[in-house]
Amino acid sequence: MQLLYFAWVRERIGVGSEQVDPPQTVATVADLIAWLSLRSEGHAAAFAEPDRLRAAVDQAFVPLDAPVAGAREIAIFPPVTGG
Amino acid sequence: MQLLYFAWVRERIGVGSEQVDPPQTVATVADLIAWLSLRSEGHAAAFAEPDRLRAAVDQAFVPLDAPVAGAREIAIFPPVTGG
Amino acid sequence: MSSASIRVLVTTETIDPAAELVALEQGGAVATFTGLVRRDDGVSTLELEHYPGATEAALLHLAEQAVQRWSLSAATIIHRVGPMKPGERIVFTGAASAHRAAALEACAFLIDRLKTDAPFWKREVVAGQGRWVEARDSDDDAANRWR
Amino acid sequence: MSSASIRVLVTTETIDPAAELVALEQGGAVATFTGLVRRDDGVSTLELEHYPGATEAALLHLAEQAVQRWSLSAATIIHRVGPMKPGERIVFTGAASAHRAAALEACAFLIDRLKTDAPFWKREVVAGQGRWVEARDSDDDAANRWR
Repeated sequence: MQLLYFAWVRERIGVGSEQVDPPQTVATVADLIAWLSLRSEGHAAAFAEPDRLRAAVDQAFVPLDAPVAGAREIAIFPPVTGG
Repeated sequence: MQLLYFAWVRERIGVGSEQVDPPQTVATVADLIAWLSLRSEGHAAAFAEPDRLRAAVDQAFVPLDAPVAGAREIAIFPPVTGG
Repeated sequence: MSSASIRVLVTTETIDPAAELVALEQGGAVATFTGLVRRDDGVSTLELEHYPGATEAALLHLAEQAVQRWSLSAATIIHRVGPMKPGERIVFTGAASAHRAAALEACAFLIDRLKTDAPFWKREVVAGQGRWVEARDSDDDAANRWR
Repeated sequence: MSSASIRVLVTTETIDPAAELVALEQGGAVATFTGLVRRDDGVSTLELEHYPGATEAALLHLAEQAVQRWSLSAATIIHRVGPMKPGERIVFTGAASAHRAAALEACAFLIDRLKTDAPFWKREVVAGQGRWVEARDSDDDAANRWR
């Protein structure tokens, strides 16, 4: 599963993307975030406040309780601020 | 008192402006229109349907029951269609 | 009190909306509206008559109202008069503000209210026959939402 | 079904709203919005990050929604990315329609919804310090009025 990080999520983790293979117990984006938090201090800092995170599964915006099964690409990022 | 006519009011009357000196009994724009209707067939045709007329007194839009006393310039015209 | 740039013009010349838009770039947000002569209803020429003096005063009053109500940094209203052809520009309105909602709303206000508050009259020539365009209730409704 | 012209662009180059406006002149009514980097709050550089691929898809989806909902003849969304300076243009949206209300509403819809539905992130540099811009509830409110 390809992960993409943007804005301060990317900065805190220190990379813009990484390849991961989460266990079967990771069912939702929220589960994925909790699981990723254990990977490094940077991950823990980026994911400390899940309320401030948004996600996209295969480039479509989803709520954090969306399932991750079958996803090729998951992006995690702060609320968007374009325009 | 200077009168100005626009659009089909002007066309039916045949002139774009004229100078008039209405009697004291002409108190409102509606009175003025009724009095002007007697001046010619063109005036009668232009003013046959007062509901379709609008007016400005000294360049400010007014309802037809507005007074004409002291006015220098009165314009009579159809509803506007700009933009 | 306001240092807003107001530009009001009644002209027989072609309107240049591109130049007008760039001139409005005085706030964080610029909204514009351009109205064109329709190409699709058989009109060969559209003629715009107006009430000289009163027209300019009405447009200036509208622009000043918009500047005050939405704290604009700039407002522009340009209206073509005389004969014009399908596809040519009749009218341009624009508003600039620090805030996007203000610019968008003020721009809509200017074009909606111009249609009912400024003394212009349209005459269409269709198949060689001239006819005065009738005012539409929908224009009154659009203008009234700003009162 | 629709033969509308849709133009969506994410670019590091300067936006030319004047050319975009003229290209939109395909209906009787053209409305545009241009957003500029503010000059007044001490920001020396504004950087726009985005999610390549997903951004273009989001903008295209927005433009298609607007074309369908307001029967537009044309819709344009252009968003700058990368570093930019105060006064430079960040975003341009435009809509063309036979009817003025449709063009005005669609243009407002495009900019309001772009702010919540497209993956862009702003980073400001103020006095040499970078900081990520926080999302605003008012943007959600503006976007929600179209739902």
